[in-house]
Amino acid sequence: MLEARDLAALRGDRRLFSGLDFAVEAGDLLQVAGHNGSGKTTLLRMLAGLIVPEQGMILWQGQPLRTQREDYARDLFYFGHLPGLKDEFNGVENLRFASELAGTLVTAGEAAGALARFGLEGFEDLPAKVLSQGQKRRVALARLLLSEARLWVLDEPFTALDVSAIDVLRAILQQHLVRGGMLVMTSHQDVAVTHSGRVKQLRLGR
Amino acid sequence: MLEARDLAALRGDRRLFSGLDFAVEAGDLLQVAGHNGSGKTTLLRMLAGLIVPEQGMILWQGQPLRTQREDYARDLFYFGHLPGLKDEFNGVENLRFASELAGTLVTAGEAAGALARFGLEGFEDLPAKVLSQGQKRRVALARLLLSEARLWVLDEPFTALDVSAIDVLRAILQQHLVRGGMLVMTSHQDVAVTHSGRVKQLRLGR
Amino acid sequence: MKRTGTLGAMRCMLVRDLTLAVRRLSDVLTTLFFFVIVVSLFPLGVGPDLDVLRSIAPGVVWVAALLASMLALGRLYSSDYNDGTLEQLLVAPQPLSLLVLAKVAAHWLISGAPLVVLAPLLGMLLGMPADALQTLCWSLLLGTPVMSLIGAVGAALTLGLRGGNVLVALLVLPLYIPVLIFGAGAVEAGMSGLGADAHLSLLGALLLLALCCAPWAAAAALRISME
Amino acid sequence: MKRTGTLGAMRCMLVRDLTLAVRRLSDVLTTLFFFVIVVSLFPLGVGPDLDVLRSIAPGVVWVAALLASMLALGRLYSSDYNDGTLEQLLVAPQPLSLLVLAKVAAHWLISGAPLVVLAPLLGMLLGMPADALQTLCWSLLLGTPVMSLIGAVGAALTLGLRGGNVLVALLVLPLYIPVLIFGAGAVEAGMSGLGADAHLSLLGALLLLALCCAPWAAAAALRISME
Amino acid sequence: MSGINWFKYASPASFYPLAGRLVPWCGGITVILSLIGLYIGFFVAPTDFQQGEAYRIIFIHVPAAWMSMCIYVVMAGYAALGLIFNTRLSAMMATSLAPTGAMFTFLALWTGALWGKPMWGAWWVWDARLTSELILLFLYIGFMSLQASIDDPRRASRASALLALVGVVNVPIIYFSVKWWNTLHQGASIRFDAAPTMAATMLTAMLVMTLAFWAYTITVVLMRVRSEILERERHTDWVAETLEQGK
Ligand code: HEM
Ligand SMILES: Nc1ncnc2c1ncn2[C@@H]1O[C@H](COP(=O)(O)OP(=O)(O)OP(=O)(O)O)[C@@H](O)[C@H]1O
Ligand SMILES: Nc1ncnc2c1ncn2[C@@H]1O[C@H](COP(=O)(O)OP(=O)(O)OP(=O)(O)O)[C@@H](O)[C@H]1O
Ligand SMILES: [Mg+2]
Ligand SMILES: [Mg+2]
Repeated sequence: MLEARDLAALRGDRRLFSGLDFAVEAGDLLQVAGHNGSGKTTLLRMLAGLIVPEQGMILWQGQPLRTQREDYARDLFYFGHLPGLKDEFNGVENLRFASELAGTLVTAGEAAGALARFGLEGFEDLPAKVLSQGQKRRVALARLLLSEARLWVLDEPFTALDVSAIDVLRAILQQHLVRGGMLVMTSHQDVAVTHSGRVKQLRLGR
Repeated sequence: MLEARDLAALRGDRRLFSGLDFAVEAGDLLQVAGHNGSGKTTLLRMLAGLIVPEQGMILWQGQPLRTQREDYARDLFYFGHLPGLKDEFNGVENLRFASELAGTLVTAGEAAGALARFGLEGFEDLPAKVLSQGQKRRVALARLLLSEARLWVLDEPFTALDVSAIDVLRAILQQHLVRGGMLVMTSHQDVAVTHSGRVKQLRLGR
Repeated sequence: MKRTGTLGAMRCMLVRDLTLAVRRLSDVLTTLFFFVIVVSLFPLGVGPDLDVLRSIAPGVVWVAALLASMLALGRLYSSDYNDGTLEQLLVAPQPLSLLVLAKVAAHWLISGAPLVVLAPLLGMLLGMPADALQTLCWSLLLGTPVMSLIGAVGAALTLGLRGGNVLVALLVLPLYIPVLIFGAGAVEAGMSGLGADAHLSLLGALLLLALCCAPWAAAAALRISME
Repeated sequence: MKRTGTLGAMRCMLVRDLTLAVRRLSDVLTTLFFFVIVVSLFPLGVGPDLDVLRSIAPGVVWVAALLASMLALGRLYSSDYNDGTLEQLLVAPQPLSLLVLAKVAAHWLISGAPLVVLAPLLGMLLGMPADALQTLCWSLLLGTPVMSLIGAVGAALTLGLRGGNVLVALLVLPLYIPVLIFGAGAVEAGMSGLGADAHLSLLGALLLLALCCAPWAAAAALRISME
Repeated sequence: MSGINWFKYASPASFYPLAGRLVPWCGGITVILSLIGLYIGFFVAPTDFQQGEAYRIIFIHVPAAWMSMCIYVVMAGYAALGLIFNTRLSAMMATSLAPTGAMFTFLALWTGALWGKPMWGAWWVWDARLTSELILLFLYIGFMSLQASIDDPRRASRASALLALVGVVNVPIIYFSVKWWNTLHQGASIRFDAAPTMAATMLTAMLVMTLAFWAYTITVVLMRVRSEILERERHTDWVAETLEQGK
């Protein structure tokens, strides 16, 4: 279970949010909403442990993050604004190296399967450099299929995806929730990820 | 009038599109659609004169682009994936320098007005570095309000914008079309820019 | 809203780059410090014998200036490239070569001119006589703009390539060598009693040549690199 | 799907970076050429007198190696930073310092080891005697990894800052100076008949120290820079 | 218009078979000329009264040095053509010339170094000519590495073409370096404004070797340009057909 207690973020002179309390349990989706600049990305990076909160604390399974950084990292999948692909590697290589560094060994077949699921058959051998914006994000998102993390933290995962890719991603997210995973995400696009009713809304900003 | 004749793009071994013919007249909106990697960005960069077409030609007022690069540039506003902001400058400075380099002198008041229209009052003095993704794009898009170009070429302008910013942008695009401007754009988000019926659809890819 | 012409745009470019440099003052200072540090590495590597040092001083100062101005090249376009401003410059209604010229001028004022000012001090520390210091200044005053101009072409060619900053060294250094030879040669000729004028006027000729060709070549290179 | 441990991740990091280097072979070569070019600039600046050249040779080769390995630092994290991989490394379940160690090892193999191999050739061109060449090799073999390790801290601190590559020079060069002094000193001591052993063992001690502290400091610096 | 249509051969599709037919001829000429040249150089030309037998290295060194500069100029010429008229073939020619040019530059440096040891007592001296020749090698290497580090072949050839053009300024510097600085290296003995100062047989051998090197260059470049054409035009119909027929 992921819990935030009295969380606050201060950027420059601006108090982005404060006194934030929430809990995400197995099977929960926490949808962080808010206008541009309301602090969504800041919150998600805090949850990933990349920013130390100004005030308040974040607990994972009841323990504060900083006491268990590596265990927490094993349970976490964070996806930020940047896809994290190497221009020189093709899709399969990118997936395999990224997964292995994140702690999971993946075979070439599994990686190719994940790419295929995202509609990238035939593009496996192209270096990421030549892929279009949307194709790059597809490759990066294919890591979701190879991840065993329980908590997914996704910052605007639907950006730059076309309609068919959005459908695929939604199905994957649904499946993760059904299996009892947790999901924290932001999106300006109105995509209904799940109808299970276990959706929590968090509104930042005025 | 912008015309394309028998346009083709080849990337690596892949023929993205070929035999493309279209014309955009005053008041027209050309909406370029297609799945990820179908060549939309490539086409738009060609129209902006950044890529030389493999085959075919692009005409502006009946003349090929390369014979009138500077006149065409005066009529063109191109907005790509990158916002083109300097991290060190604040919004007003960014707008003023960018506009002046593009050939229009803009006062600080005009720039601040454009930012306000995009809901950035109070953020004028922040350097672009500290703005959120969406706020950066708002600053960059505010240049549209200061542009006298007749042809706007916009690559996914709605990306990363929240609902209110999308409304503002849509209104600006509508106004441009009503005034007799031309607009070429791509978007994966389903935003109805205009209902005037002068919308042309161009589908790339299978 | 008023239209601006080419001159206005060039002025704007210059003002913009200088303003940016003021905001990022550490950039300007770091080129200078690099220059100072490289020169002061030599006594450490070579040993403190002042006669040896004096005899190699013109070469060392010139090589250090060359390396410093080459390192500074990395900053010429990279920020404009990464944030998309360069793309906007390419679609701007002004001749790109003139915009590039304004950019190079700003770059030289930021990273070349300070070297010229600081060089005599370093020369003095290495034991160069007073009139040689003056020649050193003149040679750098003519030489550093040439290096900025040549560098503008090299940096444009390697834009956006991985390992660009090392590749640019490879491309640009061979072309810097004549500048180095004439520049260090001028100082040495001055020190050994022969006149430095011949060398200096050759440097001047190089400057004129570079002024005529480099902006144009750099603009062409930018268009190629951005395709 | 199988879990991997820390050693596996380190191996993966090493393999990944070496594979990348092979794909971008020109990167590797350009560091080398830079080294060669800097060394060959000196005779041009200083003049062709072989006696002078021989006496400054150890210093010149060492300074050139130092500059080359400093320039290569720019590539240590920059591509990982720009494409978001670094962020992923920070949220990876392995100790960051060990991943950094693997990264530095790969970086040294790519950009440091070739210098060691090429240095004797350049030393020969500058007229160094054969046994001095051997000392030169040894000193570089101990010294270049130290420079890579120290550089990893400097590069991490300046990550994402504008003008980072000049700033890193400023941070890192002062720390390189002991390495330069002992390294060039070893060769000079060897050439002048005194033993080079004392200098070399000091270099070895520096290497051990850097191995213990640098990865940890670099990891901490990365966390700060990415906040 | 009558006669041969030269522009026809500027298209890769028609140049490819032409080059194929030329290769064996040029190869043959290379072998014959080098045999003749080496024979004259090593058996007919007299022993030098000053330098003994070592001087015979001149028959490789001088032609190689000439070639290194000529090829650069030719390469820059092709590069300019490709850049201005956007002809694909010229760009490919420039690309194919570079490695050979670099090879000759290296050969000139290497034979020069071999020769320098007995003559000057050192493998290498930092004189202007030697240094500028070294710079020429760097220019070639820069040209090739720039091309190698850009993936898109069109952008690669245009970028490196521009570099080649900028680098042309170095060639006169090499050529005149002996005049401008007084150096160890020998001045030009064959000049357009004065009669040659060396023995007629030596001159013949050198000229024959130069021709042989030219023939070699043409052979290798044609071979290289053929594979370059196949690689860059692989998506076109005619390449597919050619490959079918070749099978
Ligand atoms: C690495 C060392 C050397 C390099 C890079 C080099 C380079 C060159 C170059 C570029 C040329 C052609 C210049 C022209 O046609 O004017 C040349 C010609 C020549 N070189 Fe060298 N050289 C080297 C060493 C030597 C040595 C050691 C000797 C003998 C002492 C030598 C003797 C000559 C002669 C006789 C010519 C012909 C000059 C003429 O007749 O035009 N070179 N060399
Ligand atoms: N140094 C600073 N001074 C003032 N404000 C700052 C500073 N640094 C960041 N900010 C503010 O913090 C906010 C950053 O928010 P964040 O990136 O988390 O927004 P977001 O909700 O993800 O927005 P978007 O929807 O645009 O992605 C912005 O409003 C920005 O102006
Ligand atoms: N060198 C290359 N080899 C093969 N394919 C290439 C090469 N360069 C580009 N491509 C292909 O060209 C296409 C680029 O398309 P472009 O960026 O124009 O797509 P897009 O329609 O804008 O897509 P998106 O919706 O994702 O932004 C991609 O399919 C990419 O795979
Ligand atoms: Mg955000
Ligand atoms: Mg696109």
